[in-house]
Amino acid sequence: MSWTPDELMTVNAARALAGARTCFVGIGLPSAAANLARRTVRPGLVLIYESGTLGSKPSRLPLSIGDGELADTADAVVSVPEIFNYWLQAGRIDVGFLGAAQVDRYANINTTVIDRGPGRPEGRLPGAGGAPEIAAGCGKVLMVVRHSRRNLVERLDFVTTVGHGSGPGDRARLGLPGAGPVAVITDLGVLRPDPETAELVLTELHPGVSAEQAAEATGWKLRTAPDVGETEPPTAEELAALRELSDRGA
Amino acid sequence: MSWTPDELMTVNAARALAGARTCFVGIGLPSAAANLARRTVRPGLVLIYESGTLGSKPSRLPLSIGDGELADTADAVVSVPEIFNYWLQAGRIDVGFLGAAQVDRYANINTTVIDRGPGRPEGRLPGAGGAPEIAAGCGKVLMVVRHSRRNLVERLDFVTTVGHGSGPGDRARLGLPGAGPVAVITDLGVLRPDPETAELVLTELHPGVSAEQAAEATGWKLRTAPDVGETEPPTAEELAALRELSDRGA
Amino acid sequence: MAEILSLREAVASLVRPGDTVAMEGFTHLIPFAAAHEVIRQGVTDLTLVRMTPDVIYDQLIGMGAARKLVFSWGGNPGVGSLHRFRDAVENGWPRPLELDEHSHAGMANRYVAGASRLPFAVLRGYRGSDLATRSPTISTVRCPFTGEELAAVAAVNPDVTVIHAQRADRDGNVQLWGLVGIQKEAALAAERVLVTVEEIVDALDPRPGAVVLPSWSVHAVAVAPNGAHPSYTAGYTVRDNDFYQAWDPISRDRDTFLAWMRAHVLEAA
Amino acid sequence: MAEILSLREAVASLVRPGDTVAMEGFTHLIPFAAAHEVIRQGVTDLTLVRMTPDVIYDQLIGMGAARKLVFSWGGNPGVGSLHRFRDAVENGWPRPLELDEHSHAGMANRYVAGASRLPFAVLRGYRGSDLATRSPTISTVRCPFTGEELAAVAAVNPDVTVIHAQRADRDGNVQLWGLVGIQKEAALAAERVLVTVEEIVDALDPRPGAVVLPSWSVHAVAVAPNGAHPSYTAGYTVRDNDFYQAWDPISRDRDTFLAWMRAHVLEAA
Repeated sequence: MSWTPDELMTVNAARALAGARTCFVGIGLPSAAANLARRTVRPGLVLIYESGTLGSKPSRLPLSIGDGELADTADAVVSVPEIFNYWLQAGRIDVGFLGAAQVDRYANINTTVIDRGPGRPEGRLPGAGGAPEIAAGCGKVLMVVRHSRRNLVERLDFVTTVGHGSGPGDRARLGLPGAGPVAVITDLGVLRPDPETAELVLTELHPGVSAEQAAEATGWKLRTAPDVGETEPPTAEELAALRELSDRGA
Repeated sequence: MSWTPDELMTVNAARALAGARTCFVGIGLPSAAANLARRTVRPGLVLIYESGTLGSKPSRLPLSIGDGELADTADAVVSVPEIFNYWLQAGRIDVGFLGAAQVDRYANINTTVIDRGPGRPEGRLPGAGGAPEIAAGCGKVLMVVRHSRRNLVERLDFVTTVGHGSGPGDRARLGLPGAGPVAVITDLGVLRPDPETAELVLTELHPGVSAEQAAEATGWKLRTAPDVGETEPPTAEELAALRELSDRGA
Repeated sequence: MAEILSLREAVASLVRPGDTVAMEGFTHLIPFAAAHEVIRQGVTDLTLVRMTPDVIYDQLIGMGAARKLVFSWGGNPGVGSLHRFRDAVENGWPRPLELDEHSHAGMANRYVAGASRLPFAVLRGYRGSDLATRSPTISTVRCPFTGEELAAVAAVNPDVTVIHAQRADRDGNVQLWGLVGIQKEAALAAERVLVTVEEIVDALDPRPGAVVLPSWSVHAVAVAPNGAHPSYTAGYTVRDNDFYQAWDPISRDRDTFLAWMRAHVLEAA
Repeated sequence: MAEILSLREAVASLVRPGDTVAMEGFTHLIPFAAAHEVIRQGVTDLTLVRMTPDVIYDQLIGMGAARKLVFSWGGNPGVGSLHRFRDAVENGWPRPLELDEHSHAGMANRYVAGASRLPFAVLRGYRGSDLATRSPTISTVRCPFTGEELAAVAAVNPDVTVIHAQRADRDGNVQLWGLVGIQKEAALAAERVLVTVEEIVDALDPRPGAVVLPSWSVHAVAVAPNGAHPSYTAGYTVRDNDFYQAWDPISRDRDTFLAWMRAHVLEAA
């Protein structure tokens, strides 16, 4: 069965949730991955959306974080302040799953403004949403981003959300309780923070993708881990589940 | 129809709610008065209990502030933090209705400890409950207290709840937004703060009660307002409503 | 006590030029009908407050009703950019738009402080983020017990909050359910509260997950059937995801946008 | 994930000597059965936390299980004094009882801070009250935006919170309704959570006003039918007001109290 790089990215992102109990889900690619995980590697995964749902079990991919089915299928619906204060901030969520516009080598995120150069107005992005506190408060953070020099940049124009700051020890200094980003899952492979330097390095490549291709699509000089793995292609079951989800999507 | 001083106290307390829209109700005498008001002078009165009920309409007097009927008949049931933060603290309640163990001439309240004299342990009262913030945050405060030197004292052993502090201007200095106590309704009559001094003075007497009797039953040198009124005896309707309420009580 | 008014009367009596206005609803229950009435009445110079500006504020901003936006995420959910919002911020069209920008956690707590009539709220937030450097409503406070430094955000207290709900009774008590979002806090934080509802009923029978706003905490109730469209009202309507997708090409171009607003908002109702 | 255990197992595995324990329920849903099991297991040196100590803590205090009480109103609601509480405070019988005393608003916000894992909460409270002079968990904080000084209270984070609820499903998801009081905050503020329920059911069909605590926020669920008696469980039992009245004479005298506890608690179950 043939598959696209985007499909393998989503399948691979779902696999990263195999050990998780609870996941705070950003909309878009993270939501697709988290819903796929519930159909494949982690049927009991508890999905938490910032619109206030605990334990959503949608039968199709929601377009927004506030689709009715997220509430209708939830174990509990709470207010927005409660979801952020009692559940996220209190450190009850295992994994935060985020998308991003710009990511740097320490997995910091910019979703606020783009510097378009002298004399031109800043380009406007949507803003922070839940990301700064999701990245701060969850046990760990997964990110899913399409691999390009536009998305993976040498220098952020604005730090909306802190990943590993300027390197090792920065999260502790800032008082960020969670472990921070542990993987950036792309359509070419996976980047993970080097255990020593906290810099994102290439640790996994999709079948048929070379380290050079990944480096070429990265805005900083991407280092390669000593042992780069090859992503398992999607199984027939994974692919069928993903396509069924997407077909039912809005 | 004959009636007791306690009955007239409660009837008179209910009458004091004639102009109120919303009332934060303490348990005991205040609850009896507020429920009576709903049956006589103020059918639309919104009763708010600290257990989290907005708009309770009990058919009988509750024994506690958490009886099931308070919730079953309410317009809304909210959490205890919400009732204190969003409703009381936010200044949405017209009248706070309190009982008290010890009250001084500035309508400050002690419900914490009694000094029993040298060598003897402090006597223990129940504590503050909701009173400090009810007295601070409601538009105005009514109190209902049995008239005795034990209850109306020269000096409080402990200030649990501020009425008018040590006199005029004290509430503003302390940053207490409401007007504070406007009447202390007893089984002999009514004390109200003097507009100039904020000291509680005798403004109303039950039929057949003399100012001397009231003064005798007061722990400080009770002053009498220039024009002391006589409390209207309970009407047949008021008395019938009160007795029906009480008979149905626990 | 809430007065039951027509939407036109309600907007005319509660929403004034220069007001700070919050129209809330987290994807669900977004008060589009009321926003369109604000546009029709030509109310301007508004400071608009909303966690997720969404298409509703894209329309208000594009029509020049706003001078400032207080928000935490300004996109078309699941679709892409809000083009009118971007055009205002990037190019000042049709007028410049001042921003006060937060995270969701920060905005949610600003409403909580507002509803509680506290001047600020405390949270673990913004640590290391550049957001704190751009907003005068983000600061820090030190715990008097542990010495820990935490984020503080200023309360938000709109002049008017507008929300949509499923229904109200004849006394003006309001009931809403489903994703209740930040509706209660936004309403209780405001000086004046306008609620549009799908219908007026004789009695609000209890519903799972329902929030009730007593009549005495609301100023006006107006019937606006399907008043959240293209957002939705659980139990009454479903989200018009096609409209959200369709908004992208409509809103990309200034003239297309203006023509659409003329046909569907200004000349409607 | 919550384990479904017998009440004996649940108390044995979650409540330890010296723990800070909150047993909450604002008149409604007070976990008496669990408290009796704590007494039977002889757990001592507890710091007991509860807004309204009520008869449940009168019993624990009278049996010598507590060394400290954190509270805001200690009476027998609608009846009078808690005699065992008074005897412990006034006469040190059966052992001295240290107090940390608040107002309801203060205690409620201490739980909110605890549930939010913040070190403190801010409120307009205690102004002019002597309470602030007696408690190390009351202080002040200054608003960084307006300069206003407000009260601050320290978070309360019990080692264990025990609550009673209507029911749970077989996965340990808990559902409660009626006066929900401070139950959710008390549970979420704790390290460990024990919930007694009237029954275990196959599915928690939605109920008006219901709070659901997901299984993964609870540590043990134990079935205890009528487990709130003499308090009540809306939809299952009614408050035994006669018992509250009867408690007054039982608890006035040390020997009468001990005999009652022996007959009805120690030798029961």
